[in-house]
Amino acid sequence: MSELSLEKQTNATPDDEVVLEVDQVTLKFGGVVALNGVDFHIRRGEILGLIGPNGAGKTTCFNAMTGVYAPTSGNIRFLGKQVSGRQSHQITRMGIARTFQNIRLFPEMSALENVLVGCDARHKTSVLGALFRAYRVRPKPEELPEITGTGLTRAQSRLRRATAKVFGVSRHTLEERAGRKKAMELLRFVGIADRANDLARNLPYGYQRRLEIARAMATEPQLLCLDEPAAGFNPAEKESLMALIRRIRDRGLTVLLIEHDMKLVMGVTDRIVVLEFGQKIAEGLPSEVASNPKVIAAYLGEPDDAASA
Amino acid sequence: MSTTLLDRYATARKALADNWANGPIWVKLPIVLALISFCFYLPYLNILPFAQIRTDLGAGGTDWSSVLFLIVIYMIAAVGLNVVIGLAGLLDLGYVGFYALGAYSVALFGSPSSPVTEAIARKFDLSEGWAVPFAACIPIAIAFALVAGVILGAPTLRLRGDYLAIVTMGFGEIIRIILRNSEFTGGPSGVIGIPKPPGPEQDGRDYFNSLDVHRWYWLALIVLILLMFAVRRLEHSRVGRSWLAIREDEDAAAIMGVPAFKFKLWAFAIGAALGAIAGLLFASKQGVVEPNGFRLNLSFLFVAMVVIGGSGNMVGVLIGAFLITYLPERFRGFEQWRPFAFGVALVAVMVLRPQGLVPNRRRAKEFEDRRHEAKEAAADV
Amino acid sequence: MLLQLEDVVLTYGKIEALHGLSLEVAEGEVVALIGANGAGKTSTMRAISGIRGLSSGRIVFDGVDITKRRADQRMRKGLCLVPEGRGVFPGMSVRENLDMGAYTRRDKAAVAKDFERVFDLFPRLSERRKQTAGTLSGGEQQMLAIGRALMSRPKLLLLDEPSMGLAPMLIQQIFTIIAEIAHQGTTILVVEQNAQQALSRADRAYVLETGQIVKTGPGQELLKDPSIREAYLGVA
Amino acid sequence: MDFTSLIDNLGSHTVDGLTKGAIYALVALGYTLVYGVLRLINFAHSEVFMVGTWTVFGVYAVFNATAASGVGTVILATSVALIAATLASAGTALAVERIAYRPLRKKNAPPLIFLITAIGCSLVLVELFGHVFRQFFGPPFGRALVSIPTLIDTKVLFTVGGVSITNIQLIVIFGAVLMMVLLDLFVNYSRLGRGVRAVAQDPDTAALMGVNQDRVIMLVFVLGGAMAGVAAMLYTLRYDITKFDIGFLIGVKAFTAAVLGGIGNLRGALVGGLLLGVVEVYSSTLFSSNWEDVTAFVVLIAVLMFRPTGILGESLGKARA
Amino acid sequence: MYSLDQQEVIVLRRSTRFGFSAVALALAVSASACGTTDENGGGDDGDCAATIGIMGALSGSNASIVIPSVNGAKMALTEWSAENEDCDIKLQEFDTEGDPAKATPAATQMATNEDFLGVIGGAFSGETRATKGIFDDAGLTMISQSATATDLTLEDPASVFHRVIGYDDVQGVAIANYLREVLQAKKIFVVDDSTAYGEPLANTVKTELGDLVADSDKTQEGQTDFAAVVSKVEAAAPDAVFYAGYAAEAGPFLKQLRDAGVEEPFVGGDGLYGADFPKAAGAASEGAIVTCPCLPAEEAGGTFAADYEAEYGEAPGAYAAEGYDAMNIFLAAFADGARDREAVEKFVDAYEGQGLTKTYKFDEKGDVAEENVVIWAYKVTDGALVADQEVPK
Repeated sequence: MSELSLEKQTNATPDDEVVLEVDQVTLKFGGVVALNGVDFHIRRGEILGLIGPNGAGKTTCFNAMTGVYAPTSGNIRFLGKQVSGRQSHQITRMGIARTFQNIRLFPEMSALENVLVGCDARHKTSVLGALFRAYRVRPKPEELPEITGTGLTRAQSRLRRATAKVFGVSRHTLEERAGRKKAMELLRFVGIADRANDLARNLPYGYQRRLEIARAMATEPQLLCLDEPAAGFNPAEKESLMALIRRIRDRGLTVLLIEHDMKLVMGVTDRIVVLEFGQKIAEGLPSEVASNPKVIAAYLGEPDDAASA
Repeated sequence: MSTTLLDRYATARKALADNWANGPIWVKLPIVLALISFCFYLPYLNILPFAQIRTDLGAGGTDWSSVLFLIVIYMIAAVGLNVVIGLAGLLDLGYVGFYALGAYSVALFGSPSSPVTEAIARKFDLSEGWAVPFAACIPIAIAFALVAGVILGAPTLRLRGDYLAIVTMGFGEIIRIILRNSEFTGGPSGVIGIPKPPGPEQDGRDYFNSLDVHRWYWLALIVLILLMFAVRRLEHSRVGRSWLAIREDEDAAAIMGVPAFKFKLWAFAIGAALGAIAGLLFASKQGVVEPNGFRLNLSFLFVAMVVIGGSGNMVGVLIGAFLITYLPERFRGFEQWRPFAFGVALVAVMVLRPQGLVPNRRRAKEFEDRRHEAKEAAADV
Repeated sequence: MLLQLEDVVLTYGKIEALHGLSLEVAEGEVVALIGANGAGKTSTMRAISGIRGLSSGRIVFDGVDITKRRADQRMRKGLCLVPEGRGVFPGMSVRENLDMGAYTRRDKAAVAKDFERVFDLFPRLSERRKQTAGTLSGGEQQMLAIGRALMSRPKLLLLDEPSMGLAPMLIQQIFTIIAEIAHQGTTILVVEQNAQQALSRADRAYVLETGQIVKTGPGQELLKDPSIREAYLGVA
Repeated sequence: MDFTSLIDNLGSHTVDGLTKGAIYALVALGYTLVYGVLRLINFAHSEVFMVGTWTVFGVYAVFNATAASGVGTVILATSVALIAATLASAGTALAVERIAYRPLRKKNAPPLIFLITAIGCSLVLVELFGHVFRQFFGPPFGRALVSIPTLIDTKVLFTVGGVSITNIQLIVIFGAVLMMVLLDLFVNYSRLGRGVRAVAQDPDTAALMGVNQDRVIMLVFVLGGAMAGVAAMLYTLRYDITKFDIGFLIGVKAFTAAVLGGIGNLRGALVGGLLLGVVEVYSSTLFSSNWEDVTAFVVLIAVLMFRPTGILGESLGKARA
Repeated sequence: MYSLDQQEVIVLRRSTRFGFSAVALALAVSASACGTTDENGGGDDGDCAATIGIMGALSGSNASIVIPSVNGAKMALTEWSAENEDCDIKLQEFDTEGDPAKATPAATQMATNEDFLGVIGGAFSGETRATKGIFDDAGLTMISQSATATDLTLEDPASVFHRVIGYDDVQGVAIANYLREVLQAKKIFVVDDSTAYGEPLANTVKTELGDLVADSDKTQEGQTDFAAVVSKVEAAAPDAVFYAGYAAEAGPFLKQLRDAGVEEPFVGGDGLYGADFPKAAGAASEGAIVTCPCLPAEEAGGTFAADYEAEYGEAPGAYAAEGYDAMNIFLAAFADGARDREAVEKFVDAYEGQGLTKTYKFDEKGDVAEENVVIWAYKVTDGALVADQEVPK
């Protein structure tokens, strides 16, 4: 563990730029206060842990950040721009992506298609564009169709390449091709490329979790929010997930992580924010938080005297 | 395992579908071409026993080409409705409204005797018998349908499924009643003198006339194939992917950056446009329109076509439209028993094969899983 | 044994949530089931209560094989689950919710007595008996859910995460009441994420990981197990 | 536009509307009950109502009751007709559930399939009366309108503030409201009713409390059917007619009423039904009757724009809240 | 578990096999396309054979208005065949359900089959409007037994179209005369049902009556509650109420009118003619007047009414006699030696003769000469329509 934290310190030199600012956010449902004046921020390139007991408001916080709920009061700013009041898909295009605690893939779509939906967030083809495919562009050399590995004969591929060079390619086709390439790359990145064409619902549990991450990354976010990505994982799977989260950060993404597993949280995050009962009760380096008595009381469990109470 | 007829059908169908999906292009292309040529040849089909499928053999039978034409018209409508129901997952019970809009667009603008053209002719001092040419009526019809689709969709698409159903149903009725009650649409008698598509004169008659109906059928068939091609393009692009994602989990789709509302609206508008094209062709062939031709039960019929065939699957929807239009025509001998038989068949097909006759691959899987889950969940004694 | 699960396999679609889980609960015991989110705790409870059917395996309750019974039939046999997230009927009053607990019972006098018992255990509910359950606070709803389950006089009370979303003080209170119920003679199987609380109260505990039991033993013993302490208590 | 006519006779138009709406409301209850518990639109419910009207007709025929019959016969015939119509409608609703819906429920089919099955069931029932029975029993089955003997003559009972109220209007409104109240009491205060609400709110937890879901669903169809049966009785009293396809329009309107009030909400059905009836009569007076359907749907759409779940909001379970 | 390669091989092999069989099938289909053709339809080409089509709603909710005329036509044929045993004339029924969309395939079928020498129909104006052009193109003579829309002949005439009844405008004028002269009404309330039949008829009546119209209103098909209309009638306090529409709505309307205490005379057009209206309105229909451009069976003389009842077990319904007459005109053409469409058309155009319901002679637009149209008022007496008097035109 000490080794991990060492690596973290060398690697994570967080810019001072604040990516996301949660400013005194309060959220009420009817009479129930789900979030009460929650206040924290995330800096570029860091991995921030958000912990707290079940029902403390972590997921609600995520939902407020991704436009599912609008805060009753307070502000959420992303890169200086107001988030609340925008619709989910607009927020995604601003650069926030997320996964879900209870996996919400598109179950009847293949793994590849799931990621493609994410890729589409950055695609420009409109409905009419997809219909008429009239907007033609001259592909760059690297965007030309591949000769090998396309399932076509070499002659067919050559022909395709030649026509693309002469007549150009519709933007739709180009995007579709680029999307596929990117999606496959992401599947490889999270390590599930071998099942790319399986329906999401038929994937093993661990694959589904990783697929969610790949799908979220496909939207090219600057901030990636992971909601309990290790739920249901065994220790070995958790280890590899930790490695994955670090690699994600290494790609330049900022990560916000909700997680219960303390080992994982302690092992991977740069900073931790603790929520309880809709309120922030602590914030700081993992080591600070772990020794915070309020945190121990609320979350880590009371010292042994509980049994005698 | 008991191999009932139904099971055997399911296995055979699946094997065929799998074979097809994996088939190489040099096999698929000739088959598709052969099928299309066969469709074009159908009006002339006259060799027994194949010709038994003709509807004009028995006493009281009806003209085979006319039936084929009607089948293709309903196929166009069903393909359009399939975009709304099957692809985007929105229940539209007022689809007949768009069909009516298409029919009335060509009638009101194309017929020299319609109140609208008469009013325009008066206003701009145009010659007697002036009307918008047929070709120009097509964009008018499509534009009307698109606008209507957006007008209906924009405020209502935020409603949940069942509410959407009743609102669309109301919308379909509103259109019909307005057509019936208004002066400018010719009231309950409708409009006559609807223009026909232009074409070279043959044997002293217009190319598209009331006796050589096979030409109408060919025209409709070409339109259908073009539209199928267009819908297929959409289905296999980011648009289709977005529809599917919305259908599966709208919130998750929105969070993945899919502008759900916009795509739903597009689905509505595209469906409306296809419905309007079907209506336009129908009205043009018919020569007259009247509001009674666009009753609510036609909407239900369209939905039934989509669902019976297997919503989401283009082939399924075509088969659904075919069966529902063709069977009553073929078995005219049963006359009064037909609606009853239709009802029984509807219930039987749905209860025995709720996924439809030729379901979408994904839908079929989904059904299998749902059934599987249901079996597990119902731990009955 | 009051309850036995033998090689239970439960799937959602094609995903296995439980693969070959076996556990047992003896009469009068308080047994805890702990594990991370997604480990299969709730699935276990659903399998036992009959909300979900099994793909394979066997569940025996009170000497009877109940694998193929529906949830309502199992309930009539004396098996009552307090579901995760409480599952009170939000549109019904407190009193009506408790009535629902006694839905299958015809012995009016005994039911009346049980009302007294529940109101004794939870004086807060007594004060709010006319209030709609949806307007209760989280802790009160949890109390109501437990009280409602008690109204059926269960032989085995299943509790799914009773501490979820509750303030520490309330958690204490709920666990004290659970101890009281156990003391009055009801057998309890409790699923808990708050491992500290659960282990310290339970006679025995099972540790669940990815759909399988990986450890079992008396609660106090597991509490001292270093690997458990690290994984579930966050204390290295 | 005929405002003066509307304003001058506002009272009597309102009573007319309430009478019309009371029947919508009773039929709407069937949609609402089934929707509240199963979340599906039972499109065959309109035909459940239609069967009720034919049953009334049949009972009158058996008793040979006509306008000329004595008071004894009239009372006997109407009460037997009421019971028979209630039973027949409830039975039809139950049969639809067993034959068409239950197999689909066991297969966990999506709602759209139920819709098509329901349309099929409607067609079968309609054709039974419109054609099949005619083949076996001859007229009056068939496609023509059938007149049902007027057993209770319309009389003006009293006049309040220039609004005269007839005995039939009173029976219809009072009967519908009474049935509503009875159903409301049953659902809210009886043990079985509590079971119904429990399944509506949370089927899984209800099962955990020992509620047999299948039985509750059957109960819901029977209750809805019975309400349609009573509606059929009141309808025949008011209009003295039936026809094989009479259910369709009433079904569409009742369903609209249910959505208007908040589908799944019993009191919403009453509010929606009465409101729809009044709106239709007002609009028929202001414009003419051929616009009343447009008005009805426009009001529905307008209401849904501002209250997406209807006037009182949905949920059978929250009926009291 | 297969390795990936194996799987691919299997898929390929399978698809190849599939491919070959499919190509073979396609070949077979296209080969069969060049095969022999078989003449269908047939029908003996003997000198004395022909087919007459009759189309209309034989099923569906409007069938009851059409079936009597089909029966009438059948009777005419039976009677004729009994005298001309060596001739084989067939009457072929086509069900349109009253729906123009379903009528066109039937019409095209008749138009393109040379065996058909004449058509009785369409029964309704809508389907007639939709099919007239088809028959016109094919030169196939139509004689409609009941399509009364004015525009069919006056605004958009077709040379092949004829009808054996007066059109709506003629009837409308007659109805106005009846209301004004026979009933001596000074204030008349006009109601129509917003259908293609009711609205134009009501409009003619309104135009004819002019100032005598106290007020008017519209209802719609399927309506059962007429509270608003009834209160408008009450408010207008007319001397008579005229309803242009069909029995299914007229029944409950009249009933509710009477329930509300409006006892003034009730007059309906030929949409109410037939047994359905008294049935639908029950006791309330007593004394109501129904006009119809059809001669009472007993006036027609002969034994038609009795024969019909003997054959079909009920009194002749709407347009039964018109169906009989239409068929007889075709039979006369045939007896005259007309063996092709042109000859039939020529014969019918020139036809002059006495039918059951009126004297026939078609004008150039296909209408019966106006002086030959008879319009009768029938009064509901004891639940049946009884001929009351001829209406002045």
